Amino acid sequence: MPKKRIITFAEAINEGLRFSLLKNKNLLCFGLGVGDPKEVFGTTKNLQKQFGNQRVFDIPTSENAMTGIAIGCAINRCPVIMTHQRLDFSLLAFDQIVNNAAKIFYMFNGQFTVPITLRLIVGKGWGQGPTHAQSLQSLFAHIPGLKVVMPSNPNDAKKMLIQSIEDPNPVIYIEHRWLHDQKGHIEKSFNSKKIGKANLLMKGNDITIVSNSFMTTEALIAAKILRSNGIYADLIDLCSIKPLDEKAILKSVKKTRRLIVLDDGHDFLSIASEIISIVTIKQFDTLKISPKKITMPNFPVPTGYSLTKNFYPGHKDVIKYCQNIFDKNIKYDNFSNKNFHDVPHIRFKGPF
Amino acid sequence: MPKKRIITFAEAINEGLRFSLLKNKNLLCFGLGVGDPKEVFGTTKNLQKQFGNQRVFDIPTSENAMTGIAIGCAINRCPVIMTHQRLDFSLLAFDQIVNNAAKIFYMFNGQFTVPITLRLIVGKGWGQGPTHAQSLQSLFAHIPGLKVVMPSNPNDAKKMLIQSIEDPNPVIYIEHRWLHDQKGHIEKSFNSKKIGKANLLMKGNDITIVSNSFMTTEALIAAKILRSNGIYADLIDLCSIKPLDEKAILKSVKKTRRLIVLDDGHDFLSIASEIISIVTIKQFDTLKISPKKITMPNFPVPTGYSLTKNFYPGHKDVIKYCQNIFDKNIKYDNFSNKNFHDVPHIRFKGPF
Amino acid sequence: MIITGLFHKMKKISKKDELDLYYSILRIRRIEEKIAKEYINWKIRCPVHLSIGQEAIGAPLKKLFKSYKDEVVSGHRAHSHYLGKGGDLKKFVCELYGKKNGSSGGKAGSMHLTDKKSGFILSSAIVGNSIPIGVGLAYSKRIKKEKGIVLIFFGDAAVETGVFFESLNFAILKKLQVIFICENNFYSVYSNMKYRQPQNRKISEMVKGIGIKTIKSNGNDPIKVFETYCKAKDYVKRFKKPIFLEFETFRHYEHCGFLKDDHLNYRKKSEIDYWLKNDCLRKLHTKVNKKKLIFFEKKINKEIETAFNIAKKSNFPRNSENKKKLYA
Amino acid sequence: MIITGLFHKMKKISKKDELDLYYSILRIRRIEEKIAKEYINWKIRCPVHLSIGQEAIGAPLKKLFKSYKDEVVSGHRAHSHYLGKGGDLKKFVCELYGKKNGSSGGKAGSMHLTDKKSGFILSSAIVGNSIPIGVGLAYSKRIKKEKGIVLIFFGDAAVETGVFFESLNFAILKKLQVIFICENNFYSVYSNMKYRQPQNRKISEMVKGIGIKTIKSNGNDPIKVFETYCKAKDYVKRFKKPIFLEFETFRHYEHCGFLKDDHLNYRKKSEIDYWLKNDCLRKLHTKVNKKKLIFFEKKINKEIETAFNIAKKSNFPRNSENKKKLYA
Ligand SMILES: Cc1ncc(C[n+]2csc(CCOP(=O)(O)OP(=O)(O)O)c2C)c(N)n1
Ligand SMILES: Cc1ncc(C[n+]2csc(CCOP(=O)(O)OP(=O)(O)O)c2C)c(N)n1
Ligand SMILES: [Mg+2]
Ligand SMILES: [Mg+2]
Repeated sequence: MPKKRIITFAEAINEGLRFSLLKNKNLLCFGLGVGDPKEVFGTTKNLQKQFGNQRVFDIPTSENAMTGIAIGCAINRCPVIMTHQRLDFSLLAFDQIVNNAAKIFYMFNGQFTVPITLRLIVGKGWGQGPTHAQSLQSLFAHIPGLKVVMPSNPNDAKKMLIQSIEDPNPVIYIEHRWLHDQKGHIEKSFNSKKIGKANLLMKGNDITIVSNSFMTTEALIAAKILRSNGIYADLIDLCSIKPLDEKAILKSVKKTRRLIVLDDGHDFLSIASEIISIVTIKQFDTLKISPKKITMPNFPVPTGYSLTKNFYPGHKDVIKYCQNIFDKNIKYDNFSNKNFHDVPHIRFKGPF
Repeated sequence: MPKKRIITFAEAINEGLRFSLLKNKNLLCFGLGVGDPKEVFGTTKNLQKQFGNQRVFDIPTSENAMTGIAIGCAINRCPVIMTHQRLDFSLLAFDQIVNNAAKIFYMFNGQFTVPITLRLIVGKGWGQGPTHAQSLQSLFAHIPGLKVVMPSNPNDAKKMLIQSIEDPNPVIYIEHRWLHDQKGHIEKSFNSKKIGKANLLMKGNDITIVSNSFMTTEALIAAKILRSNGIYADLIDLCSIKPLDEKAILKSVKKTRRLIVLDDGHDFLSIASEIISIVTIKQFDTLKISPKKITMPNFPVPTGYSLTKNFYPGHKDVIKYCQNIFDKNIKYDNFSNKNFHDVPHIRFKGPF
Repeated sequence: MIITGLFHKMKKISKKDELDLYYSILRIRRIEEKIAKEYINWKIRCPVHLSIGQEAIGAPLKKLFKSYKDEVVSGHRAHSHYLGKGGDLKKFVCELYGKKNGSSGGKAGSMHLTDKKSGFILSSAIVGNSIPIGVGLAYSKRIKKEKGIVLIFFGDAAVETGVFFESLNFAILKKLQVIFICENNFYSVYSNMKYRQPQNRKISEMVKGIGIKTIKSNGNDPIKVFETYCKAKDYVKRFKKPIFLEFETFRHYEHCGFLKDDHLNYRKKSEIDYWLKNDCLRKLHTKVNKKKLIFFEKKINKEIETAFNIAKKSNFPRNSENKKKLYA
Repeated sequence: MIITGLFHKMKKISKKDELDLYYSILRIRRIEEKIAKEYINWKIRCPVHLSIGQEAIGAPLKKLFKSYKDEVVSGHRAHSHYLGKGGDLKKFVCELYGKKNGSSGGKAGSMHLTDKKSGFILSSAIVGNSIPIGVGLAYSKRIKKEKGIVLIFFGDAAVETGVFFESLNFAILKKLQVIFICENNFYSVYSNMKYRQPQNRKISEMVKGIGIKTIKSNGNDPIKVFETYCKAKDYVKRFKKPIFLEFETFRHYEHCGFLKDDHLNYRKKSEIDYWLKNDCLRKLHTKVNKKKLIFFEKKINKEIETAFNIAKKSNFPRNSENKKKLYA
């Protein structure tokens, strides 16, 4: 038996796509850049070559119509996986996403399913700026009929991509650009469970930390620092934000009685707000102290190098809060980022 | 001195528009139906006649471009008030609203202002169904750079419309179709305060009820029933949901230590969730019991008559909750709706 | 007509087909009139956009695009396309009444029709937004090697939507077997084309410039409409390319609702008179003899009465259904 | 050129204007090359879409549309329009470096430029989405009875966006004084037009069908570009209508970034060779004598060095600025 393999998040997506395209001959994969030399940061590598340009193809800059076209294919049982190199571009397709994709199954009383997966890539850093770095999961998650997933590691990226594609409902698959190069173990095979279960990444009795996508990288750093300082956290990686694994969160908070939620959406109406309101409403009594949100400020993301410094929330904010509530001096110097703050790692270069 | 006048909500909007068009010769007013014989449910009555078809006009069915055109006019100091007869149609313009209108002032560091007001009319009842009855204030309120107001009565409708138009920022003005025929007193003149202050409509020490737009009609009914049963509520009508008058809410909850929030957006990521999370985070200790949300279900609005019955939340839900927490039998028969549940009043007829 | 010579010689329409065509038009007309008549009882509680005046365009669908593999999508004014394609009448009427046995169990109403069995896939209440869905259906047919053509119906206002152009571009680019059909009744609600599109706009000519064959025809002349569809079908199958049809026509009733609204004077009297004189049913009496006509009317009437009676008597769905079938 | 005869007799371009034109092109070229050269130091930390190869289209703007009342909007590849219109060089370079004295204090970067004083209103990173803004500017000018024309720049991919058609429709309908300028470099990122638009698409002809005058011209021939603008300006002012220009051209560098990417083979060698041979600067030596050219280069070099030195030395905005100026 081969050992567990280690691959990057981008490679995991590529594997998930290839697996799905092989499995379902009617599955289509399109989007700007899907068939070009850079192949969407390597995620669609060699797919057009292998599956031909009828199933895997580049599209005109027509985000709205192409989403409707995806829906048309999907209701005739050609599932579609469509890619946006930046989440921001999907705003052009909001009519199709909200008025059609999300509603067709319900509205026609179950007579059509809409198996589309929209891959939305969230930009960050290197001057992506106000219109190329939005993390708008809240907009999608508010809409009944959509599912929204946000994987945080290669294994989940592959597993959840396959789940999303096989799910008969429209799924918004949000992938953070800064995860693409992260490496991780990958399971040999997946029992393709349904979307909606969170992962408990670390266990502890002192505090519950909930996060998703790239914020889980930050949460993991924080949780490890805390552990080395004698504070033990339950770290829940949501995986799916809609449906939300309320049970996992409620159960953990019942135990820890403290809650921090990380989300890189704008603070007002963030997933973090929603989770805090759920916990408050459903089990008010389990909370010992007021819960904490760690979210993006209610500002667009600026472009300039200095301006993005300290703009994004991260592990430091978790530590600071814990320092406070546990009244403890926590050392974490060795974990802080010594490189440029606007790239995920030193090899990462702009411009995109 | 003439007495306070009583006019309808639709008339109040009409007055607000006329006032603003008179005041600023560069103000434009456009949208589908603005100049047609029905004049957007009477709200744009006679405006085209009075101000000409260069300033007040019907448009092509091009929601996205027309929003961009409004922005172009606005940055050159021609403010625009644009109307959508259903909020649902504005989804076509999400790119312009989110990527341009909301960001231009920030992105260009204050060099342009974007004084546009988007009037979004929320449909309800008479089979408006999944794509003509959405109340998506959460989508707009999540976006930094937008303001979102939701008046609940004629006086506020006029006052806040004028404020919105005079505000140098993009304002989403959400108006509920069922309010159009409601009558109310109207002040003689307005000191045009800034957007963002809530109204305390009723005063009480027992519970804080927060609501907006048409839900305030329901909240008022509930609060009156409660009062006649010896339960006294602070009733806060938000007026603006972004910016949100946190102070007013926090102050009231400090006093009543109980909180209900009504909102007709879908429950998940509703304004109600946000308010509850704010109160929980900022003054956890002031809450005596877990707060309550009264919101739209996480489902599209169905079309059929029977299906919309008991679909919308309302005053009964407030009563039920209070019955429970105050452990009291509350009589409210005389307030319940004896007519068809899918029209605001007996004179209201379909189809639109 | 803009194109000639491109098509196979067409046979003249047979007498039988002509009778069937008039039957189909008359049937749609009577159903729509019945809706208008019943509406005043306030039991049909959803917006309706009647097709009265425009029936000739929907009427031939079943005859010419018989297979359920020939698929139709449409917009808010879809009754005639639904009925013309052979959509189930009872389910349709029940849907208007919001009943359990409606085509979508009452969840969708007049603006969102469907009857897959007949090949009427769906209609949508948002102007323009079913156009790409039709194009997607056509693309999926290629992938699955399915037979059939997709027909996409929309009004003159849809030509102002960006999604129309985006969809057209893709259909042409990929040479999809789609017939785009614009029912140009010159109005969007109360707004004449001149307020919305450039002066002297000829929709079919404009669209031709985008790179697609177009035919413009009189949408009120049943025979011309029929022949135009024949040509279009032939073209699409032979050249494996999409085609665009513009049918000029006229709506008799108000935009949305069950009344006439000519007292509002948004359309000129001469215009109204012209079109009424050219109603698609004007030649009914010369084309269908009296006996046959009486037979037609009776048959149609019976079908309608049955359908409406069923609809009225049918049960509403339980209101708990409103929280079902959100996710598959 | 598609249209002739419609325009006043044009004077031949004067020698002085021709020199100025070459100066402007050369200046933009050198600035872009400097950005490319400096980029490797990783101090310009934002995406850049260089205009190298396409400068002839931006270069004449200041001369022909001198007033700040003649307004320009553009897209992601806006450097040449910004510089050509007379946008401040120092503010531009500072903006690229994310510095406090950049045109938007570092908040916007290369993809969102502005310099109101010069009439360069704004550019946007979302394909197509500044087009309606330009149309809106033109509409507001009518309302305010302001002078000036609006020029809207975009690439060949923007022609695939719905908002382009919607905007065009409105501009034609309202007879707005707009010059639409499509810089057709045949590629959207790595994707040739043939993957995105119908076979044999002629953009200007397609657009003409929508109801607007169009001129297609060689975007790499400085004199032709100059003359085309003259005609367009004359047309817009005389007929009080919009016009559409298509300039065929070619980008030398990668879509986004500071390198060449011809090793990726997405463009044919013959194609590249053809266009390089027809670079807008190829006649520089025959048009500008050696002495003058040396003078040009020196002057430009000095201006550039100054600007970059200032940019490098300038302060970053405090990072607390990132939470300022959200609302006016
Ligand atoms: C995107 C959008 N904008 C506006 C509306 C409101 N609306 C409903 S029908 C209609 C007119 C459509 O006119 P046309 O396409 O010519 O069809 P007709 O009603 O004439 O058959 C409008 C504007 C809508 N449904 N969707
Ligand atoms: C709506 C949208 N979709 C996709 C992108 C990504 N994108 C940036 S530039 C570009 C290519 C544009 O090509 P073209 O308009 O021909 O301009 P060129 O780069 O050739 O100058 C694309 C697809 C975007 N910025 N906006
Ligand atoms: Mg019409
Ligand atoms: Mg290009």
